Amino acid sequence: MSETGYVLEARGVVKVFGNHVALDKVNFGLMPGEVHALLGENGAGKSTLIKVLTGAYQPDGGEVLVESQPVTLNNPQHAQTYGIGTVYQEVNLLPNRSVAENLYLGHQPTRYGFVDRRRMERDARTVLARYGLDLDPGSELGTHSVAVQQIVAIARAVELSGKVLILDEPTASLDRNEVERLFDVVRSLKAQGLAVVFITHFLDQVFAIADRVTVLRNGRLIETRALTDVTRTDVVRLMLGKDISFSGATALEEARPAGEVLLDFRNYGRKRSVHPFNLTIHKGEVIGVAGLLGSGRTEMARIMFGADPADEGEVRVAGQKTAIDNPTDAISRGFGFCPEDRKAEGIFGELSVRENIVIALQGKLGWFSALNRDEQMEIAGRFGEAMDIRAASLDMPVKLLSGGNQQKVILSRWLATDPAFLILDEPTRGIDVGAHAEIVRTINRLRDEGLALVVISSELDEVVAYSSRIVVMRDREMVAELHGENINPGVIVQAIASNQTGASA
Amino acid sequence: MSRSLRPLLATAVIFAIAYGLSVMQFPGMFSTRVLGNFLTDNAFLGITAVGMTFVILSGGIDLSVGAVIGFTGVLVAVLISWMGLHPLVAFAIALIVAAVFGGLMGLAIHALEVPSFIVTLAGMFLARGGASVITQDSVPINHPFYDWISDLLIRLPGGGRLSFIGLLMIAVFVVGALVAHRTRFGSYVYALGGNTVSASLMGVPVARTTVAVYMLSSVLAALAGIVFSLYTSAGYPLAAVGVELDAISAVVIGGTLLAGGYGFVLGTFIGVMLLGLVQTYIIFDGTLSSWWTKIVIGVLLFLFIVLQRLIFAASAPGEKVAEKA
Amino acid sequence: QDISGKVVGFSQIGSESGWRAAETSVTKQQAEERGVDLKFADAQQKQENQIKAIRGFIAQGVDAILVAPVVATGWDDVLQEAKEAEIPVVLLDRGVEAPEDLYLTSVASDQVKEGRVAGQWLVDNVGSEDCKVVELQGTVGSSPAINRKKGFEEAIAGHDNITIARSQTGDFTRSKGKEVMEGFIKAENGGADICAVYAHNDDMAVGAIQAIKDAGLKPGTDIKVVSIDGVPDIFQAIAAGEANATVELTPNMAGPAFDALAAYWADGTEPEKFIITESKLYTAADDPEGEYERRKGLGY
Amino acid sequence: MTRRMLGRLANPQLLALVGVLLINWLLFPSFFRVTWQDGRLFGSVIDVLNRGAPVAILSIGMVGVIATKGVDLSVGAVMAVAGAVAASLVVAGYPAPVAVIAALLVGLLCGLWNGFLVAVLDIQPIVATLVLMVAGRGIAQLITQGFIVTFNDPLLIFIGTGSFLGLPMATVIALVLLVLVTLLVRKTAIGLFIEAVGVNRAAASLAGIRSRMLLILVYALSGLCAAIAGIIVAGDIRGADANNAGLWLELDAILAVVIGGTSLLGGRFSVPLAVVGALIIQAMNTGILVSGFPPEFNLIVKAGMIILILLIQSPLATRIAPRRPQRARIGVQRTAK
Ligand SMILES: Nc1ncnc2c1ncn2[C@@H]1O[C@H](COP(=O)(O)OP(=O)(O)OP(=O)(O)O)[C@@H](O)[C@H]1O
Ligand SMILES: Nc1ncnc2c1ncn2[C@@H]1O[C@H](COP(=O)(O)OP(=O)(O)OP(=O)(O)O)[C@@H](O)[C@H]1O
Ligand SMILES: [Mg+2]
Ligand SMILES: [Mg+2]
Repeated sequence: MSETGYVLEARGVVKVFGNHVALDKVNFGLMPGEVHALLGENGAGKSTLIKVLTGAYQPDGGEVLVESQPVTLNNPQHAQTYGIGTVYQEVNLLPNRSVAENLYLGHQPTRYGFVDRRRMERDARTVLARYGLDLDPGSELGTHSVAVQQIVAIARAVELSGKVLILDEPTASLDRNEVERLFDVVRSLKAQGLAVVFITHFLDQVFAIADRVTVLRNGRLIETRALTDVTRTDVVRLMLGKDISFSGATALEEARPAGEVLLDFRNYGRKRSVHPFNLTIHKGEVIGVAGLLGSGRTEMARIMFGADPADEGEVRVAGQKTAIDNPTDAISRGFGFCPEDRKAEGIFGELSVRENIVIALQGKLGWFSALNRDEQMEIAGRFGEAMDIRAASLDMPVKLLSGGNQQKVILSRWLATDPAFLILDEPTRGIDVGAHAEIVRTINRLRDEGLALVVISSELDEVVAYSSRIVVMRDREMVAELHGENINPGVIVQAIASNQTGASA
Repeated sequence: MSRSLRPLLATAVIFAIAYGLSVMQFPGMFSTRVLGNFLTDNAFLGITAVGMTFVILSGGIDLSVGAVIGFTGVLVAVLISWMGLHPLVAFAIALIVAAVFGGLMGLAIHALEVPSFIVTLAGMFLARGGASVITQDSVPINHPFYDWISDLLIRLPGGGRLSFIGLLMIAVFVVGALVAHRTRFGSYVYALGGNTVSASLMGVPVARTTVAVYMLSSVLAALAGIVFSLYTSAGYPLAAVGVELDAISAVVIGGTLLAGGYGFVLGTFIGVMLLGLVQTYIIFDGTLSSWWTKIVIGVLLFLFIVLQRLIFAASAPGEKVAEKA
Repeated sequence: QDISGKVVGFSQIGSESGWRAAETSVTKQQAEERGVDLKFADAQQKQENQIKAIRGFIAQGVDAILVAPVVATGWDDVLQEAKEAEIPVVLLDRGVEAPEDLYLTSVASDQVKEGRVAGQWLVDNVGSEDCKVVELQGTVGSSPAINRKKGFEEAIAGHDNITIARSQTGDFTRSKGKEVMEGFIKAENGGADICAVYAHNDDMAVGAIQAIKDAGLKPGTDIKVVSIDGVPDIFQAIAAGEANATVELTPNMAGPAFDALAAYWADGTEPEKFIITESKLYTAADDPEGEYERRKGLGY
Repeated sequence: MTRRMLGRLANPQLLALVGVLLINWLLFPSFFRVTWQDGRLFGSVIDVLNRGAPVAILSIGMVGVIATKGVDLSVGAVMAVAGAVAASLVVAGYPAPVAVIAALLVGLLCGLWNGFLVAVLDIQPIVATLVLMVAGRGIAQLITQGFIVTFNDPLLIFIGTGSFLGLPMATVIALVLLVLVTLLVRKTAIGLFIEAVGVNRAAASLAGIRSRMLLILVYALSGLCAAIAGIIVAGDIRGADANNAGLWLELDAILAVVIGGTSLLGGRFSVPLAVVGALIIQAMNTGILVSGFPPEFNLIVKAGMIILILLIQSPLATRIAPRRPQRARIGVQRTAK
């Protein structure tokens, strides 16, 4: 051990992308046996910092030290040899390989030079059992849900890290139980003397598990503090550099007079996907959708939007019976849909921010009435500003934006189409408090403007804050519709939990 | 796993049925001679296809293999016939040259971030051009060692022969299958085909694996070139034109997903045999013009990809996999 | 002798040129006339396919095998197999480098001689004037390309007034022949410096004639055209005065082959090892219209 | 506006073309000599334009396909089929316009078939088009029964060898196609949609783009372009040569598109630059021809050229010698900063 006592340390680290300084002389130190929360707004540089610390990026200045010895980490594998294991922001595993192989890739036990598959699967089973997962380690990872994949990724990083475990937003796609399970694991690792870095936008979780917290803003280190010394408001203030009213504080929505009926789904469903459901949606109303992970919320949203066409029941739009067989149908009737998997289904990485914003509107206009460049610039500029998108230029590829800003781009895309009905699937996942509040505000504003919205969210506080009504999904079936004073976390949890049969992992 | 096993099974069943029907029409096709010929005649294609399987599993493609076969044949022939080297020395040199060649292609693909299609296309022009620069003529090889290897064969009852090169192909398939399915290197190859970014973040040595995969493909193509030179006792710069397409077809028919990440080496073997079967059938029939070979292989390809498509579509959760870059 | 009912396998190279197609149809005709059951396999210009075909024929137990080998080398093993199976093999239109006892006979033209005849025609027709020749080669590395080049060079050797100014491959095809000739014309002062074009086959010559016309020159007069094969279209060109000479390569290789086989089967007569077909020169003096009509039906 | 034009001209593709032409000129001093002869322009540069036209036409169709993350391996075979259809029909006595239209329809049909496999059956483009690449040439040979079907129809011959305003007909057709297709993709939203589908098809579908229709459209266009090229090539030699017409030209077309800066991974594309790519390839071929280089070096020179261009265009080179960050970006102008 060294004088500073840090197992892993960044000293004056600088990282520049083009002419954007993502990290500006950041110092960051990790003690053994601590859980260290890394906080900051979207684009603050959290992911970049850990990529530098784990060899995925090379710093443009400053140095990385392991146990006070300066080191050059060439790649993540090299970092692993120092006992540094990482789960990156997006689930980064191999859906085409078995669960066991995903756990041990690169370190598979061998016998006579060949992979000892039996032993590997046996070990995998033991490891997964610690996370409460009981599944066939020989099965293809891609056949399991995102949550399971996330846990496998965490298990893998834990297995490989002797000294440091870095988790970049590991809980974004986990439900409460799974988060609890994860925290148990983290606590036991901490007890074994591991240093854990934990990036999240959930302040609750920070206070539940972390010992110290480091806050980044615009690529600069703001402060590192022991959590015992700070309150929530302190942390938020550090992140934003100003005070804001937290979304949870918004008053409960009173029962408002519903507008006229916009949509009416009758026995709407899809075989092997979502049980037929009935739902009437009025103008100026937000319907919150609650449910456990994998309860079929996303699938319901996709059916409403025609991404997976319904095969039973009917839908009326403003009283007219119509068929919505594909997104084009839906969009032409004023629907919009922000999917939950931003990277895979939302953004066009190579295309510019401008094109990403205008594309749905252009899709609505059709092939032959093209918006010219100036019109595109105007539209993109208008919505970019309204949503406070932070981008060096509207012509830069959207893939270079941070996650939260990408989400705002997609929201802008739909707002540009002047929709009557918006479906938002986890719009605040992986988004910092500032942007979070902004999106909640936007939802409220849109509702007041007379839009109908369906918002899927795993954050109960949030759903409660803006919903006029809440529907609860369980096992791919709509099991409850809550009104008025029933809209509170307790009742929702009750509805989700009642008669809980075989909820998946 | 079972999902990717299904196309393999389908290929095997279709081969069995097709072979059965052919034998019903031409009983002569069920003989040790024809079976032996299957192995001998397709040896170089099979060996090439093993390398191609690795490349395709890793998510790439190698268009240069046919040209490498031609180049190796010429190189070996020139080294033996003109320079008077012993064939084994010539083989070693050829394999080393191919390894360097493939390694460079892999390096270019990795370092320049250029699609394999275009890099190996350049490699194809280079190897084919290099062969014609060395000689334009077919160079015969007359060496006792070659005669000795030609005589290394197991005669089967019924006039069939198990030749050295046929057995060599089987050996390559066995080793190939072991490497692909039972070693760390094999799992790296599948990892690359699954998702390069994930693989690299999971600590797969992407550069090294990419280089190794193309090296392997070129080395196996060179081995196929050596086999081809044993098969024809000569080196010819225009040998094996278009073999890359046959190899790709065999791999695809064998149930390997061209996008990478799914497939089996054994499937490729059946794919090679099925292509051989079509040709043999058309030869046995003897009235079908050559264009029917092309049309039939086209139709077969179509049937197999549609079949695979149906199988993969029937098990939906893999959908996202197909969408990946 | 009656050889009807015999089963004969024919491994053809492919259908890469008009001449090749004619050889295929003539062979089929000849087989039909004699009542032979011809098993036909087209190798698409690949030796490996030819070897497969021959092995397939052996496995079927045919009575004889005709093969038009795509290259000269690499036939020892498969011919040995045929010999062991006691199936006589006749080579068509190209020879092979293999021990002579492995095949019954070879029916072929003398490709070097074809080149020589073409070259000799040129030597006889330019007299002592300086003559720059451009050469359209066949596919790089193919034996007719190599031999026809060799023969032509032999014929003009010693005539210092005749030089080969440029030589490029036209891949035996019309379109490449035309493209290459266009290049030659530009490279040689708009064609004014070219005295003659020598094409390794008629298809390329036909392409070259079009290129010459496009350049505003008269093929056959401004630039002499001499080529090899004798396909119908070149006779038409000769008739029109656009080509000067062609060396015939008969597509009927199968006829002599069947005759040799018939004699062999009848009483075991060993035919001559090399049956050389005639390499006859045709010019405008040889009734080109008539030759065209005679060949038109052969399916060139 | 002019700055934009200038910026567009200073791209590596045009520089490469100029470089190749200069090398040709060094090796063959009268390379740029153009004369007027029999009512048409005549010279090596004109040859480049004329001989490059078929590949240019193929690449005009191919570039859209590649931008959608696809590839069309069948174009060479489709050329052969279209040529065979046109030739067989005129030989059978049908009027030439009928033959031409039939050939175009067949090409379109082939393209629709590819589009169907890719867009509806969701088959990877390489395998999907491999089917027709293999079977197509067989079908062409079936139509011609393996013979070179020659014809004397003036219209077909005019398409292949005629001239308009002094320029070879093939060049004129290529130019017209270039202008039409460029207008089609840039003056409508089709270009943006193609790029969107190429970058992320799932997202494109959710954004309301009819990606199926779009994919079918690009493959159909590619088939149509291949048919046009096939008719030109047949007209050029006054015959349909099923065995050789368009053989391996798909590789040249793909190469042209890649040289033109469109990535095989889909996304940003440029039709004009793909045509420039085709011209670069042809300029090399013609250069080898007129400079009297031995033919066995053709392939090596070609490989060398690809390697050079790849090196220049690669991200690595951009990192070592930072140029302007973007490669081929047409119709998208960055705000000056
Ligand atoms: N490869 C890159 N090229 C250019 N800019 C980049 C790159 N990676 C990140 N950036 C920029 O660097 C800044 C920091 O990004 P980073 O991903 O570290 O943010 P973050 O704090 O993890 O945000 P989030 O919470 O949204 O994940 C952002 O402005 C981002 O746009
Ligand atoms: N065709 C199918 N066959 C079997 N299982 C399926 C199929 N389609 C979806 N599933 C499963 O159905 C469940 C519902 O998924 P869905 O994504 O709709 O849930 P969700 O509530 O939106 O969860 P999340 O919060 O992860 O988005 C998942 O567990 C998914 O893996
Ligand atoms: Mg991040
Ligand atoms: Mg969901």
